[in-house]
Amino acid sequence: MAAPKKDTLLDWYRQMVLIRRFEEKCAELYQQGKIGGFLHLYIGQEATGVGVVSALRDHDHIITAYRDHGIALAKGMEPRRVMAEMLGKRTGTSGGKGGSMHLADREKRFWGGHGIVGGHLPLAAGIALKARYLEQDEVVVALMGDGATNIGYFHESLNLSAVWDLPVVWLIENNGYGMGTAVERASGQPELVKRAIAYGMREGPRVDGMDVLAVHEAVSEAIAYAAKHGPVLMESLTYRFEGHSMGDPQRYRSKDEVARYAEGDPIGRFRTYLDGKFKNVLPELDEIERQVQATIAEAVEFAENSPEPTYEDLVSFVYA
Amino acid sequence: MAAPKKDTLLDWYRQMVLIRRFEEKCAELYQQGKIGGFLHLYIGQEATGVGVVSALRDHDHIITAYRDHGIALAKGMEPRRVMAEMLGKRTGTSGGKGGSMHLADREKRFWGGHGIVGGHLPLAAGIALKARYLEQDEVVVALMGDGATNIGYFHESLNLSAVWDLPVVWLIENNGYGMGTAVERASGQPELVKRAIAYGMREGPRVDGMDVLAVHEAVSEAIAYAAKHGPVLMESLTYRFEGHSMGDPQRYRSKDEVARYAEGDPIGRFRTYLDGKFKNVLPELDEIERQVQATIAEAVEFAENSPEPTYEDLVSFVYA
Amino acid sequence: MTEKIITIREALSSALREEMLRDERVFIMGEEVGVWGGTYAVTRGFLDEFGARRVRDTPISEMVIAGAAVGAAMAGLRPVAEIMTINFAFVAMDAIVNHMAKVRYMFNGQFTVPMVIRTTTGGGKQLAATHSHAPEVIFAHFPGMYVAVPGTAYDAKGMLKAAIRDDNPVLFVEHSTMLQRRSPVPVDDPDFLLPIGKSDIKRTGKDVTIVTYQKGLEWSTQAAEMLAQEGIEAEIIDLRWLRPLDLEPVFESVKKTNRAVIVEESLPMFNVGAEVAAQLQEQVFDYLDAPVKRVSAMDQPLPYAANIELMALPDAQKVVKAVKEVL
Amino acid sequence: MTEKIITIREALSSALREEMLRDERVFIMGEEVGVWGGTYAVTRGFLDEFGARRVRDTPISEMVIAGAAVGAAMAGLRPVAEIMTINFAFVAMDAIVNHMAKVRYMFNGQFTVPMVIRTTTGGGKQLAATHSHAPEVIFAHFPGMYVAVPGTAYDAKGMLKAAIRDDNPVLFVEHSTMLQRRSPVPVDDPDFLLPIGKSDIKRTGKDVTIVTYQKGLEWSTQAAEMLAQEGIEAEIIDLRWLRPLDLEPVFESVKKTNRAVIVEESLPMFNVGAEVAAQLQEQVFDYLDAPVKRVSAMDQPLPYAANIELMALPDAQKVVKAVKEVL
Ligand SMILES: Cc1ncc(C[n+]2csc(CCOP(=O)(O)OP(=O)(O)O)c2C)c(N)n1
Ligand SMILES: Cc1ncc(C[n+]2csc(CCOP(=O)(O)OP(=O)(O)O)c2C)c(N)n1
Ligand SMILES: [Mg+2]
Ligand SMILES: [Mg+2]
Repeated sequence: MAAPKKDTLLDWYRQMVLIRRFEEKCAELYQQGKIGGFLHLYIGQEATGVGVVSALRDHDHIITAYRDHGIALAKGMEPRRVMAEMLGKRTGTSGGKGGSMHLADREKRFWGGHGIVGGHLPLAAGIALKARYLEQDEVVVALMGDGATNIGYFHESLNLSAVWDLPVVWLIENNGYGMGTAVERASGQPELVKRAIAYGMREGPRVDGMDVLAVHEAVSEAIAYAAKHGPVLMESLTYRFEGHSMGDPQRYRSKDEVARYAEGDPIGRFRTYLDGKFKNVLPELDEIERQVQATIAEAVEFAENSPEPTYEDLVSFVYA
Repeated sequence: MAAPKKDTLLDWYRQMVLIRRFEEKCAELYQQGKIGGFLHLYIGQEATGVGVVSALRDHDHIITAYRDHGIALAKGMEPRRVMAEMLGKRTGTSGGKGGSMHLADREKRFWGGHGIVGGHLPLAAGIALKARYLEQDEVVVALMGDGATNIGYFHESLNLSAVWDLPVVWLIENNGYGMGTAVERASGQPELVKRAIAYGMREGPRVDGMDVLAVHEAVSEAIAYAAKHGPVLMESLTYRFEGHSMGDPQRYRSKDEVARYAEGDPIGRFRTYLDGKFKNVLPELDEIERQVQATIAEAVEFAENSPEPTYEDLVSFVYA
Repeated sequence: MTEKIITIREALSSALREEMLRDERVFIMGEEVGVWGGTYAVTRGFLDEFGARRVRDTPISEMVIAGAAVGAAMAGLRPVAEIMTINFAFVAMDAIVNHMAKVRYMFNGQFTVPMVIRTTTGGGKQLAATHSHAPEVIFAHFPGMYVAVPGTAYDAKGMLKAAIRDDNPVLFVEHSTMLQRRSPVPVDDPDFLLPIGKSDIKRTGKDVTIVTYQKGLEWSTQAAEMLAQEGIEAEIIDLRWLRPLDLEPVFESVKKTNRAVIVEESLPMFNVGAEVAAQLQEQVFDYLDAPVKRVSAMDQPLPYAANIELMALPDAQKVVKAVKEVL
Repeated sequence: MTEKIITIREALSSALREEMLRDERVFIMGEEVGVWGGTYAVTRGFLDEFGARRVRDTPISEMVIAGAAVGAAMAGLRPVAEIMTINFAFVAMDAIVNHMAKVRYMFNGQFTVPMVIRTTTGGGKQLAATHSHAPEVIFAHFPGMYVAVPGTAYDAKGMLKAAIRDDNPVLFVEHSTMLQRRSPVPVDDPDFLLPIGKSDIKRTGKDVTIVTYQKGLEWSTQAAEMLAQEGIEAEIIDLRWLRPLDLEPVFESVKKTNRAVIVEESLPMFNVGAEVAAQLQEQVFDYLDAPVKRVSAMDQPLPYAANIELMALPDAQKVVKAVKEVL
């Protein structure tokens, strides 16, 4: 694979920082009671989200679970409208009806944001079926957590994709835990990619999910494969630095463990990589930081000043 | 494994013939409208049923799907009461409430006969959990069809058994089709035992399901393993000679294919084996045939003369 | 318009066929829809006519049958997914009520879900407890989708075609024991459509209103004939859809007859009749001369044995008895 | 008998603990019940106290959580399985309504299924459409099991203990926004049990009967207080169980008040109120001075935004308004 250009790399850096700062702000707003419901942070997993989205070709599709801010922002959804959704405003990306777990952008081929564990996997198969049916060169990347691989939906969806030869990259974001349950306590087969064998499906790599370049490359390859030959199952090994959702007492892991992973912070690592690769890049990166902060400040202001949904919004779009 | 004694072998032969003749009679009674609902014949698969049941130790358990006559009879359920169940009589093994698909005998540790594809697999896990919980040396043998391996229940049940280390032998009776869908058209991985890998579970053999001795031996080993180490997934390669259920037009396979398999009829094969092994055994086998015919005639008479269930039967056992 | 007397099976089959011919995006997926020709032979010949791309056999995987249809519909196709019997729709319950019915609302209209799930319902076939439901009502509880329950060949055809053309998800419920029932159906009109969510007066009468659908229609019609012998004229209203539920004609009818009986195959608690009775007492309270009665199955699972299974189910006699109680 | 004011959470927790101490066969299984201590902290400390054999974390696999509990119960254990929220029970619908509730009947009483599925219900927490159901009614449709819907700490404790000791399967539904509600509960009686299937008069009054449960109890109580200010005395009947459904006290009450309003959090179509209203008009037709009114959520999925989510849900004002309509 040709090494990405500097501009591209800096843009990835920008996306990762955007996700991180955006979510730090969300956590704050949640504490203030301005964001409600469940809030699942992506902090620690940014390299996976940005690596995956950067690997998509124009016509490819992406779908994920409720831990969806990273994908939404990497996909280029406007931070101000995403923030408005977080705050339940009518300017939000789902008009305030979806909230944090249900971000989506039909135009950008980002199919959401879904809260029922595994429930979006059949949808991914269906979207891929559309591409097969119409003989379009499109691939669906379906992200899911490690915990999601134990639900019936996973089995039926992967098997159907194999039998029908659907262009899907099934990508497990393995962050070590489903809520408080470690992978080894939830899955008889802890090396999750091995489950590909159950479907006679290509077993993709277990990529280092804290390395945006590695993720980008591995997913690019998987997409190329899927477009030609059908489904792939791969894994991105990552870690979430925060609790499962806000208010998680985190009794299931030690502070030490979290600290150990924090040393491999994907943003820090990428910064070091860029610093080694490009002369005098740190001021540029700092400038990106500043721009991101401004974007977020603006997003919050926009969201806070946006109107709440109305009764008309409440009752719209139940039916077509 | 010590070779089974002649008496044992002749008893297996008797069971296989009993199942075959019993079902031929059922088909007749179905045509006469005396049996209703769905009737799924086991004809062709007798070596699997008898091989499996003969491998069970006294305290082991067995559970299966709706194609359950073979297991019921091999388990020693009274033919007359099974026949009464087929005819929907109050003397039936489920009082006429269950019918062909829902034979069971709690005392004999045969947990049914279940009609929802895959729905009995969690039950098997739960029964095995009881054994683990009470530290009892009991194994559950859970039979299922090849088609059943594609439903969510399969995935969740096998995975739980692996995570909790439950003493279950998961046994796929692979008869080549789920209704009209050939294994290769339904499963991304046609070598179904390979699915064990998805659960880090012991991959058992693919045994010749038309050979009662081979099935007996393989299941005996699997039970011994499961009792000590936890779950096993294995396959018995077999074939159903009749349609999926009565009235199946069988458009999905050729007469030739059926004829080819019929040459390997498990009863004929076993007869030949016995003939080679024991001098002058054929008259004994013929005598067994006669006894079986008498048993069935008596069973039908009993069933036909049994009373129908009453209103009191209708309303009993909804609650404890 | 020419009409021909055909069976419900033929009506369904021709509706599917016409819509597949009309719109390339319409396709069929489900267990045994292809090679087998459909468990109830509704799609017999379709694989040959339309090929494996548009007539797709699936593994035994109801969750993904329903869920993949949702995805395909969101992406622009118009799937007609088949769940062999409604007993197996419980396995797909989440895909149906939580995804099919919600994905549009939750994302503020970004997605449209033009799909149909066809399934068969009903007891009375000696299939025992797990295979003998008529639980349409629990699906109709949920907004975001429609629930169709046709009871004649005419309705089956016009309603299925309308369901396929509609941009909303429809659970289309066919009664497995009624597929051979015949009635006149227009045959030379490829655009024969019936409106979604309109009930229908199947028989007029002045003495009592019978509200029913599907198998209940059959029992009610037999009952009405028996009652007519005694000079009692029953009006029969066929709901045809449980969602949208169209009770206006029911209210109008009861204003005239002042008495109502609801007949359905479902269980007796929290059923369709409960909703109809509740709305009747709310909307036409002053017109009711007697309490609304409900006829349904007994409150228990169904057994295998034919004689007791029939005891547990409604029939024309039970309808007659209920009518006489309200007179 | 000493009473102490405790929360519903504490009531549930102590009920579970007492029953586990009493009977070795009682154990807990579900997602996050162990190491995490229960998503709603009901089983906090249980893993330490009872060990991993009796407090069993599961994978995210609701089908097998429910189904394995059925098998374990058939085999002689007394599982208390937890499905984190009732929204996830749709995935396990088949295991619940088709296996848990039927396995006894279908095999003519050979098997007994002494188990409880605990789950949490309710909207109003900004969790959006897929996570905001109160669909107990669709489970209560099915015979063969019981459905508990306690609304106070007292009831939660006595009902959960009774459910665990009963030999029938119980779907035990707790309201996730009411876990901090307090009321006096007996504390020194390890055999404090409440009867299965008995509703309870929570407030006496002569002017109108409010029939409700769980969250509706809260709205109704607030409404009753507001109405009392205006001299209107509402009687409140808490159903406590949707199956068995005990309407005798409701009939008695309406004979006195001649007016009824049903209040629930569920969707408005085919809901609990429909059944209650239908039975009321059937059983006490001549006592009703006005149509029975129903208060429920609006007929649509719930949104995330707090302001419009609240619009869609019932509240005390809506109850007051309905009461005034029937007066
Ligand atoms: C069917 C279902 N069961 C349970 C839940 C509750 N739940 C939400 S997230 C979660 C853990 C999922 O873990 P994983 O798939 O590893 O994703 P992660 O949160 O780590 O990104 C659980 C159990 C749910 N939303 N849906
Ligand atoms: C959940 C569910 N889906 C569909 C069916 C209908 N059905 C009954 S048997 C069967 C085929 C099962 O095939 P297999 O598991 O291979 O068993 P076999 O009949 O070959 O013994 C199907 C699809 C069902 N009973 N349950
Ligand atoms: Mg995870
Ligand atoms: Mg098979």
